[in-house]
Amino acid sequence: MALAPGTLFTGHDLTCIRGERLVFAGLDFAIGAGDAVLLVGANGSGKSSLLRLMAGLLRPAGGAVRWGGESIAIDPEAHNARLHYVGHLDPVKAALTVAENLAFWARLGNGSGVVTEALKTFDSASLSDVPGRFLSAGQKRRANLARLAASEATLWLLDEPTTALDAAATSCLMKAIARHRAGGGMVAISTHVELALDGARRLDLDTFARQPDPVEAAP
Amino acid sequence: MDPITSFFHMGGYGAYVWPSFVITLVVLGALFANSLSFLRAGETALKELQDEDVATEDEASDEA
Amino acid sequence: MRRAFEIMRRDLRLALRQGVDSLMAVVFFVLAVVLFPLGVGPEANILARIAAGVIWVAALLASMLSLERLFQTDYDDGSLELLALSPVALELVVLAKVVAHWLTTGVPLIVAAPVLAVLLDMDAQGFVVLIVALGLGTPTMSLIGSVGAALILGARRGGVLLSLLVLPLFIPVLIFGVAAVDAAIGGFAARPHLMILSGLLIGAVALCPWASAASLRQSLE
Amino acid sequence: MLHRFANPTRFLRLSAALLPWTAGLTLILLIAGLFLALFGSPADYQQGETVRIMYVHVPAAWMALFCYSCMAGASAVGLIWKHPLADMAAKATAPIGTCFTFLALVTGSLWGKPMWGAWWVWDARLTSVLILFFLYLGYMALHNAFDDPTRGARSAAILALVGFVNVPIIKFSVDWWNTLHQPSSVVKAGGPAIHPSMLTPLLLMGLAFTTYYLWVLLLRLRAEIVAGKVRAVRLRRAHG
Repeated sequence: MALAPGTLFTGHDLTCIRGERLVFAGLDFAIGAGDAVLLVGANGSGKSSLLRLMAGLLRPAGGAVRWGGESIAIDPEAHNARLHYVGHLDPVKAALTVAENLAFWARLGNGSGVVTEALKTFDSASLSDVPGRFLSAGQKRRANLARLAASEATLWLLDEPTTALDAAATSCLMKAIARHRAGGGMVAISTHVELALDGARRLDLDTFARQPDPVEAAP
Repeated sequence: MDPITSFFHMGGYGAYVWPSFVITLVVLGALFANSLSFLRAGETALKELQDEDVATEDEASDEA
Repeated sequence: MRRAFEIMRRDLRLALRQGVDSLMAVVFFVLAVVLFPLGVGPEANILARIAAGVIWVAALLASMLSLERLFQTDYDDGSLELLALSPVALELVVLAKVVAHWLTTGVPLIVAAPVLAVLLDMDAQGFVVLIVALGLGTPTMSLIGSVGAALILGARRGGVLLSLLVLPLFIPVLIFGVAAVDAAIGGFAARPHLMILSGLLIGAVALCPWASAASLRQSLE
Repeated sequence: MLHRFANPTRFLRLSAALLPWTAGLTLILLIAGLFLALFGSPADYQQGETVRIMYVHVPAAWMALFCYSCMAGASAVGLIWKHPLADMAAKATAPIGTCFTFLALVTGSLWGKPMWGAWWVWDARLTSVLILFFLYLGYMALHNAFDDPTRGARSAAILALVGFVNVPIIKFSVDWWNTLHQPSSVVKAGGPAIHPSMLTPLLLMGLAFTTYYLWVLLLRLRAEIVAGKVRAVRLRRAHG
C-alpha cells in the first residue's frame, strides 16, 4: 500500500443535495493514513450520502472532495482504483458461485483473482463453490466483504457493514479493519451500532444538517 | 349567395378551413387555462401551508 | 481494456448460465414473424412483397424487448454501483455490456432471419443483404437501446416507457435496413443503404456509450 | 454563487413585469394575423380557400420544432450548469411543444383531405412531425416516471439532447424513405414562392404563436416555482 506519507483524503465545505432536500452543508473532513472515521447521526442525516460523496458516486452541490490536494472529480478512474465501497446491497449474482463472484470483482480491481485467501479472512472458504442463490443474507454480506481482502485499496468506505452479520463475522471485520489501518490504510464507516475501533474519530452529521432550506434562501 | 353564407361557405371548403382555425384556438386556449389553473392551485396550496405554519407558530408562542 | 473484457465475459457467462432468457428474444422474433402470414394471408406474392419489412420490424421489437434487462438486474443488486466505481471508464463498461447483449440477442436474430425469410417466400437475392443489413442494424439498435435502458433505471413502469423512448430513435435503422433488402431484391444496388447503415452504426458507437454513461451516473446519484 | 440556491425571486419579479406585455402582444398579433389570414389575403388559384389552413399549419409546425430546440437548449443548460430554472423551463416547454405538434398534425390532415383526398398522407413532413410528436410524449412520460422530480428532470434532459441529435437524422431518413416510395413529387404545400400578400399573415401568425409560447412558458414557470416551494415546505415538515 504505497501511500505517500501525509497524503490526506479531505472534504472542504461540502454541501449535499439529494433530490430537492438539503442533506447537509458546510461539512469538512480529513482522513490520513491509518485513520478511521465513524459517521454517526440520525436516519436521513446524510451518512450514506457522505460516503457516496467520498466514493465519487455523488457530486457535491458545493465544496470539493480532494485526495492529496487534488479534486477526485479530475480523474475518477484513479480514485476508483484506490477505494473499496460497501453499500447497503450485496452484489452476489445468483447464477455464479461465491468464488466466481469474488474473482470477478477482484480482477476488476487490482486483485489477481486468487480468492481463497480473501474468503478465509471472512471464514467463508466453505462457501466458495456455492452458487449465489443458496446464500443467506449474512453469507451474502460476508461474500461481499471478502472483496475488501481480495484486492488492494487504500480507502475503505463501509456503509453500515455490520448489518446481517453475526458476532463472529463482525469480529472478522474488525480484525480486517485493524490490519488495514496498521498497513497505512484509511477507513470511513457509517454505523448505528457501537464499534470497538480504538483511536477512531467520530463525525456527527446532525451538527451539519441545521441549515436554511435552499428554496427559501432568498436575500 | 349573400355575403354572410359565402363567408362561411369558403368556396366549398368551409368544412376544412373553419375546423382547423377553431381547433387551433381551442387547443391554445385550453393549454392557457390549464397553465393558469396549475399556477392558481399551487398558490392556494402554498398559502394554506403558510397559514398552517403561522398557526402552529402562534400555538407554540401561546404555550411558551 | 482487460477489465472491459472481464465485464463482457461475466455478462456472457451469466447469459449462458441463464440460457433461457437470451433465447426469449429469438422466440419472440420467430413468433412475431409467423403471425403475419396468419394475419395477412398465405399468398406468396403478398408475403414476398412485405417480407423485408416484417422481418425488420420483428427484429427491432425483439431486440428492444430484451434491452430492459441490460442494466436493470445490475442496478437492483448493487453491481452497477461497483461497476461505476471500478477503475475502468463507465463508457467502456457500457460498451462491454452492449457487446455482450448484442452477442446474446443480436446474433441469434441474425441467425434466425434467413430461416424466417424462407417462411415468407422472400426472394433468394435478398438473403445475403438481409444478413449484412441486420449485422449492421442490430448492434446499432443495442447501442441506442442502451441509452433508453439507462434512462429508465428506477422509473415506474420502465418496460413500456423504454419502448416509447427508443422506438422513434430506431426509425432511421429500420428505413435503411428495409431499403437495403428491397433494393437487393429489386436488382438495384444495396451498397448505398448499407453504407448509411454502417454510418449510423459508427455514429451510435461514438455517441451512445457517452449518453448511457451520463444517464447511469444520474441514476446512481 | 451556488446555482443550486439560484433564488427564483429575481425571476418572479422579471416574469411579473413581462407577463402583461407578452399577453397583450400575443392577442394583438393573433387578432391581426387571423383577420389577414381569413379576409385580408386572396384565395390560391389552385387550392382555393383551403390555402388559408396554411396560416395555422405552417406556424404550428415551426413552433413544434422551435419548442423542441428550446427544450433541448434548456436541458443542456440544466445538465451542464445544474441551473434549476433551466430544468423548469424545459419541463414547462414540453406541453406547449406537444400542443403545437398536435395542431400541426390536425391542421395538416384537415388540409390533406381536400387537397390529396385522404385524411392522412405519408408525406415526408407530416411523418416527421408525427415522429416528433412521439419524441415529445416520450420526454413527458420519462419526466414524470420518477418519484424524485430532480431525477426525472435529469433523465428527461438527457433524452431531450439525444432526441435533438436524432431529429435531423430522422428527418433525413424519412425524406429518403419518401422519395423511395413516392417517385412523383407531391404538390409542395405553400408553393415555390409565396405571394407577398400571403407572407404577411403567415409571419404575423408565426410571431403570434411565438409570443404565445413565451406567455404560457412564463406562466408555467411561475407555477413550477410555486409547486417547488410547496414540495419544499412539505419536505421540511417530513424531515423536521
